[in-house]
Amino acid sequence: MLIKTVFAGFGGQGVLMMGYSLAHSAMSAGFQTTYLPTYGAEMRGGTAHCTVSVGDEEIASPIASQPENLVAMNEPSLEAFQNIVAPGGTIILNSSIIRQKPRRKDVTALEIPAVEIADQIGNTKAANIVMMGALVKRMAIIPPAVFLKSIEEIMGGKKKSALEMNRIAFGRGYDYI
Amino acid sequence: MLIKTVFAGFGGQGVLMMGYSLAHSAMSAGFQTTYLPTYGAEMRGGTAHCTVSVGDEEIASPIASQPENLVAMNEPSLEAFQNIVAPGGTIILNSSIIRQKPRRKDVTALEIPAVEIADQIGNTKAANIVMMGALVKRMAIIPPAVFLKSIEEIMGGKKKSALEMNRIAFGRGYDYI
Amino acid sequence: MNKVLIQGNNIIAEAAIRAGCTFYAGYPITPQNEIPEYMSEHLEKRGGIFIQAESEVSAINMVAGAAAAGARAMTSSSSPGMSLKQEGISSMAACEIPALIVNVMRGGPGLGNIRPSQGDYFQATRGGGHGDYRVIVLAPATCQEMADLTMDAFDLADRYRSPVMILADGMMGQMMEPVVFKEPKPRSYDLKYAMRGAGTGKSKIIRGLILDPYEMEENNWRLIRKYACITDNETRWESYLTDDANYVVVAYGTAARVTKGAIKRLRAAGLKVGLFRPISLWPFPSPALRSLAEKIKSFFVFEMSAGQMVEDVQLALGGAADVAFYGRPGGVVPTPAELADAIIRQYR
Amino acid sequence: MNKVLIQGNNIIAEAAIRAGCTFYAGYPITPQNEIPEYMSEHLEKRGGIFIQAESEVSAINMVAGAAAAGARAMTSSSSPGMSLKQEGISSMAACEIPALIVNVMRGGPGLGNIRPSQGDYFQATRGGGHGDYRVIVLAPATCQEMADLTMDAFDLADRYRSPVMILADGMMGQMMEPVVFKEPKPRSYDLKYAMRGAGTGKSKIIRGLILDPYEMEENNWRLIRKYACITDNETRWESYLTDDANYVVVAYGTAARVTKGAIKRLRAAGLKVGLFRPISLWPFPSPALRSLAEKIKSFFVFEMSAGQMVEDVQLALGGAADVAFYGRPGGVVPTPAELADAIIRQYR
Amino acid sequence: MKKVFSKPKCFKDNIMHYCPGCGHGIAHRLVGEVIDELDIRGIAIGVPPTGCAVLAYNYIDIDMIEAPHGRGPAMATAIKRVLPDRVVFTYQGDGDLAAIGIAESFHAANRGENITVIFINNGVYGMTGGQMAPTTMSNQKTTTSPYGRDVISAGFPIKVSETLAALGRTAYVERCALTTPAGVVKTKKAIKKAFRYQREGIGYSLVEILASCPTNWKMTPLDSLKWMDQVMLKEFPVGVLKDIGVTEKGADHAD
Amino acid sequence: MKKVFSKPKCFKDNIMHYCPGCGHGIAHRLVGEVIDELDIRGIAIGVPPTGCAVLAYNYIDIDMIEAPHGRGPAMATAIKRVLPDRVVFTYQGDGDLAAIGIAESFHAANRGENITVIFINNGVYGMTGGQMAPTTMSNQKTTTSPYGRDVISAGFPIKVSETLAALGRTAYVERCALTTPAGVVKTKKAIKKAFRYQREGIGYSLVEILASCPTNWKMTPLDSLKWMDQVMLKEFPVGVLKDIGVTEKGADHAD
Amino acid sequence: MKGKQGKISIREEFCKECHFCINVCPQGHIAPAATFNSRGYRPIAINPEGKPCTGCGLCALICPDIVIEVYRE
Amino acid sequence: MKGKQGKISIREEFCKECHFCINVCPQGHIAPAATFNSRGYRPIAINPEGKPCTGCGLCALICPDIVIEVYRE
Ligand SMILES: Cc1ncc(C[n+]2csc(CCOP(=O)(O)OP(=O)(O)O)c2C)c(N)n1
Ligand SMILES: Cc1ncc(C[n+]2csc(CCOP(=O)(O)OP(=O)(O)O)c2C)c(N)n1
Ligand code: SF4
Ligand code: SF4
Ligand code: SF4
Ligand code: SF4
Ligand code: SF4
Ligand code: SF4
Ligand SMILES: [Mg+2]
Ligand SMILES: [Mg+2]
Repeated sequence: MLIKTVFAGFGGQGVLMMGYSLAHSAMSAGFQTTYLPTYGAEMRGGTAHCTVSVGDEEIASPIASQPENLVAMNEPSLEAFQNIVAPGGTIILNSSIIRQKPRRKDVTALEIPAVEIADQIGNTKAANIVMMGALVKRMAIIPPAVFLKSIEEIMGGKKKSALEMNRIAFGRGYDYI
Repeated sequence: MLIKTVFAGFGGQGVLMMGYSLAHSAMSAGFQTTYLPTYGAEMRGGTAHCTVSVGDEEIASPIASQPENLVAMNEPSLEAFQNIVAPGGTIILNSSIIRQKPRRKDVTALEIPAVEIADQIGNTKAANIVMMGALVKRMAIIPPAVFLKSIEEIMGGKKKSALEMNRIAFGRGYDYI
Repeated sequence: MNKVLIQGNNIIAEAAIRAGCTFYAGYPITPQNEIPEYMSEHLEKRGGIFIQAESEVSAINMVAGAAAAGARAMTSSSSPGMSLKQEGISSMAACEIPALIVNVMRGGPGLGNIRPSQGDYFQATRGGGHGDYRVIVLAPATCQEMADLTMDAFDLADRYRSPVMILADGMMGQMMEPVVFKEPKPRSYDLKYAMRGAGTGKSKIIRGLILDPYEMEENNWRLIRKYACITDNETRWESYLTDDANYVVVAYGTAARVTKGAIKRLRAAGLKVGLFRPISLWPFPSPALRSLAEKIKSFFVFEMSAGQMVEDVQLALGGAADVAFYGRPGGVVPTPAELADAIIRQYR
Repeated sequence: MNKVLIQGNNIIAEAAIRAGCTFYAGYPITPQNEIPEYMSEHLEKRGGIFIQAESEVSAINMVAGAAAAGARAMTSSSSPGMSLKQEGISSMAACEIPALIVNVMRGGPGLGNIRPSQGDYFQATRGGGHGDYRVIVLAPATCQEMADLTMDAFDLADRYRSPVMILADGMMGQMMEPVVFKEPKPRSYDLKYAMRGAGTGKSKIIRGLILDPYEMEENNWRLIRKYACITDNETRWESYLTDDANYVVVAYGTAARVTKGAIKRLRAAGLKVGLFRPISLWPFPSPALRSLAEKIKSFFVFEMSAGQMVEDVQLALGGAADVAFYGRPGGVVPTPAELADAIIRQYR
Repeated sequence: MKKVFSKPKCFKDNIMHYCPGCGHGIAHRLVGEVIDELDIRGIAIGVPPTGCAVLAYNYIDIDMIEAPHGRGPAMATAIKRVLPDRVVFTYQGDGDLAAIGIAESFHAANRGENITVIFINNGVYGMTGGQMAPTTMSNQKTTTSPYGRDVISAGFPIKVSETLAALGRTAYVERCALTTPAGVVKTKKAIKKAFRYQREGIGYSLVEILASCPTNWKMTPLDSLKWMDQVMLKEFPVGVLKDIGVTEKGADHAD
Repeated sequence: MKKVFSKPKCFKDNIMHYCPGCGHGIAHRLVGEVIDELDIRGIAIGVPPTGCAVLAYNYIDIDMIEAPHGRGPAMATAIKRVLPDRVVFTYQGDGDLAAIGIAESFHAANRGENITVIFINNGVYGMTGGQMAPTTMSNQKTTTSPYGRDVISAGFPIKVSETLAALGRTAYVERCALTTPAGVVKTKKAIKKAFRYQREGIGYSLVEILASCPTNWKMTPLDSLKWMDQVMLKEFPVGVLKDIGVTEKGADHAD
Repeated sequence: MKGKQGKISIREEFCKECHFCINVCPQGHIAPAATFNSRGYRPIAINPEGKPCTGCGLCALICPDIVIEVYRE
Repeated sequence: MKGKQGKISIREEFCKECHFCINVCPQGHIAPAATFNSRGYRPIAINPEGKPCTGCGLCALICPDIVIEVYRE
């Protein structure tokens, strides 16, 4: 088993954090994993993206040639990556920002109004966690508890309220699909 | 035919000039020739030396492994080079400054009190030309006229008196042996 | 033995600190910035010295000074910055100053880009600097190796009083994999060459200047003998599925990772392909490769460059087997599928 | 056609001016100081620009700027200074800026000494700088060649829009031999790449930065194709007494001179030895050498280094003949007699 | 109504790659406006740096040649000497000019090369992710000074303009700031004067422009303008540091 | 009678390789005398330059490490940081310090490294044969300025000491000249103060020493002293350019 | 420019939401738009509650991305 | 140091004939020697016509080559 997921959006949407949390929880869940961010000038202004590979044996290339999943946070990202998604794969898109629909017909598209949902629970910034809820459910290999544990570890000293906020945001995303 | 001559002395004794004048006159006389000076830090304070090769066919290495002639202007130079002179070769030494005699017995040693001679004609600095007189005579392949012509060319715009001075100095050295 | 998920560049920095590195000087350049950034946050807290130098030229000479004073010292940079360090590296090799130099390669030549590349192999293994010298060059292919080889590098530097280079690339520097930091060897080397003030004893001189060419030649031969000894003792490589292979790919670092992916595909398609992965690029594991050539007659060199290591492969094989080459210069990391296709094209 | 007796370094400077070089920037270093000194005296008088740069790093970038502005430009240095120019050279290769770079090699590594040496062969031919690039490297063995190759170098630089290097050594730079300056080719190349202000037309951009790796790769392959074309068309060599030879010495520059002396001795002693002298070090005259191997089975490589060109010889011969090596690193120029002995020891 | 403000004629139509609120965008535009107003698009040659502005040629439509990090003044020196009647300028960041390139900057200024240096001081290494620059404020946190710039080990922020103004052959050195529309206007005047001096052969000119880098300062664009005003301008006071033009040839007819 | 003057204890017995009348010889001896008097032979670490003084270790019997041309201050920075209780100094020529090494010199001074720089200004590149240095006098003929230094293209002689004294964290900068016995005594005092300041942790010190290079000036040793007095000292006035020690900790008890 | 009449045109795609313009506009004539541009930024728009544009050009002067064109009588 | 008595000793081999010392000696106590040292320089010697050495040390201070040792009462 080897599942690759590309996360893409513009700087400030917490894209790299999404990828890291997936890789971390995959590690905790006992899988092999690699995480590869974009880096350097590209992050500036333009779009940021990262790739997480999760598998049960040694992972050769951390790069996503044909990712099973794409998590798209804005339109340029959907544009940039929808064509490389593996046939039968999944595109989870942030429908609050992305107005168009994916061109690909051979993939499942899950539209999550992440910003609205986050706004509802009073924290626009949590939109990325909402998306993670949907992704983790869809991937169905990482127990939600393990993921939330990872989030806690990653956020380290963050105060309870923030953690609670993530818990809720994750739940909303998880239950949305 | 290939004749190599090493000129050695301390900075300011006109050692490089001696070598250049020999190479230049050799060229004028229609021979193949190379000139290789010492360069860089060594010239400072310490001894300067140069090697001139004169031959009738392509000259491979401009370096003197076994020079036929050594022109030594001071004791350190004699020390440094007398051992490499070819058996049967010649050491022309500036006896005004060099008190010791060459250790080598298988070479001809010509002692020229160059400084005294130059002093006599009223120009200590001409000691090197005195030595050249002796050398050119000893080598016996470059016509004195050709050599003096080269000196003129080399010194270019120098005024007559200076050229005349060299003419005399050269003659003294030439006649000394 | 707890696993942590951290990034390649940070792994190098953390491993160095654990290995007793107490001095870091460097200058920012992508894709290795996380090394100086990590050092600036952690090194001084843990008793070391961090200096952001005004340039790579200054950084390499600071490292030379610190190492000459007896510290375990390191610098890091990426391709253009490495070019600026060449005089300093040549000088350190001449003065036999041990230190770690990390090059996280990017696309070149010139300013190029910041993508993963292997275009600096010649510079690293042939001495981009002037004169006859070599530095030990280690090429990690996993985050775990980033940790292990960094620690080993300091040990090798001390053992041979020589600069040692970790040659990674943007992907190795930026990616994360779970790693476990091993216990570093204690530093048990005689440092009597170190400049620490003469005290009441004889004064020490560290210098590369030897005006007399014959003395210089003697010293050079002494260094060459040292290099020969390194060549005899320090070659490292990995063989992967070579026993039953008809074809063997030779690749290092990131290219070797991609190759493993390609091999899975190829073997699935019934093509018996193996991998020979040099870990020490200098000394190059020529004997090991040469002995493989006793049964394997077709080697396929893959580099993320226009072809540099391929010369070492040819020199090692000396005509004993044929050598094909596939290169992707300029910052491109091909997919395992692309590589697999290239291999099939070559041998079908 | 009048002969003049001037020194190697001055010959390069004079030949460059005659070839239309109108810009020189350099920094003092022995044994090449006579080049900047000559330029400072003559270049401006003859309509050019001389700048003593604050460093070699600055000098190479000044040359890049001048050449990019359309001038025939050059710099010169010696080993340690050349190491500092590597980033600039890589950048010029990437930007395809034509210029002449002279390296009058001295003993290395490090500060070393100022004696003649050939220790920078790897740096010159393998790109001491980062990334996949090559520069044309020409190695003169006589003062006459210093003059001729300098003029040719500017022509080659323009033809291929590439930096071209003259690789000489302290002996070539310091010695004098009578030379005759040939008439230089007129400069008849399209300079539309030159930065001279856009006027009313399209603006020009000269850059090495190509952030997209696939674009960068395309550009690299384009450069590689250019290098291949250079390899096909610009190899130069001299064969000396190889027709009846049983053994052939491969040597360049000063080492080749010494070899001719040794060959005289050896032939006098009845040993049929010839010389193959690469004049272009990159591209290396592999085909010519290879074809020699059809009848000659023993090649003897002699370098004033610990062994660098010997790799190109082995790569060229690919096992077709055996290769012996004799090296004298660190600034030593052996005598023809010493070399002859070494050859006899090898083959008796 | 007539158009009173729009994109400079010498500008290409690309969206700039800079971050929201980045000072480079304004500085680029001002250079473009001055090139338009002096009508020198055809004779201007720019040397962009290795830094965030490396892609300046994607926006300003003039001849440009990229310089290796810090070496712009060396390149510009040569270009100007080869083409004395062109207007040659470097555009450099503070890391580029004051760290790796200080030697080239110092010596080009000391030689009094008749070039113009547009010096964008944002107090950090922008392109590489906000590391400490020679111009970083005392105690300022950056990715390589996570506890704040320690002046005891890193020294005080370097005032390059003051250093270069003190050299014998520099002609015009002014420091400006892009914090307000007025500052923007002042900056444009300074750039215009610098280019004019170059054309008049008055000599080396440098315009230091304090500019925002919200991304690496980890501030909102608006907060970064506030911070510049409250902190950066205290350390780097704006104003003319040197101007030989006013006296010499009374050339200061800056409008 | 008792011996009142002889070779410093920390000196080796080699004849120095310098030319007749070379200022390096005196400067070396003074460094040696100060090392003796402060009794720091055991903790002194010297960084000789690439220049005529590259062989300083043949004369002064202390730990020394050669620096690549111009990089002494970078090396010294690291050595001092690793060994804070040692006395670390560079010994640099004007080409080494002001040309190729200006970046390292400028930044080490700006960081305020607690090191001492002995700066030998002889206005030329001595070792390489008398080429023009950044400090060469206006109109002075050298092997690379055969018609005299043209300030229009080469700029004015650089006053490094003034530039570095202006930086925030430099502690002590003085210029001296080896033209007379009195000047020699002053120079020794300056070196002694610089070393003492370093030991007291007062900070970065630089002693610029105007020194003769008869060989490359193409003068007799005696004429070169005259020339220094008549020409060089006019351009480079001797004196203390900065001294925070006198105020701070009242540390100026120079004898 | 009292009483002067002006107007601005906005190149939404160029806007990066830095709000420099909003901050300097003396008329409060500009405000964030409700929607995003394709690059994910909320560009500016004319502020319905704002006073009329005088064409003073301050917004354009401070705009880093040449988003605003200004017209004046 | 009026009237003081002193003397100097000379390490001939170290002397490079720069004459700095001769130039500064208030007593004219030193002068060029008649002969050369082995390195080709005429070292200094005591000047028979000179006044006696006072041991002031000026010569030693200015000597670049540590040729002179000075003794004083
Ligand atoms: C030789 C070299 N060293 C380092 C780098 C990496 N690098 C690129 S830009 C830059 C500094 C950018 O900072 P600055 O000059 O202040 O410009 P800004 O991005 O802040 O405008 C650095 C260190 C490089 N490209 N080349
Ligand atoms: C990288 C490099 N560039 C150039 C040189 C050649 N070089 C040696 S010493 C020197 C300058 C010497 O002048 P200075 O620093 O003034 O010292 P001085 O000899 O005058 O005391 C130069 C250019 C070198 N060794 N290394
Ligand atoms: S990083 Fe800073 S300087 Fe670079 S583009 Fe972004 S804001 Fe501007
Ligand atoms: S060249 Fe000048 S500096 Fe060098 S030793 Fe001679 S006199 Fe002294
Ligand atoms: S032109 Fe003036 S009034 Fe109109 S929007 Fe801009 S700032 Fe406001
Ligand atoms: S200033 Fe320009 S970029 Fe910023 S919000 Fe206003 S229009 Fe948009
Ligand atoms: S000590 Fe004084 S008096 Fe004696 S020789 Fe020296 S200078 Fe003259
Ligand atoms: S000063 Fe010293 S070297 Fe010079 S002449 Fe006198 S003794 Fe000799
Ligand atoms: Mg900056
Ligand atoms: Mg000097």
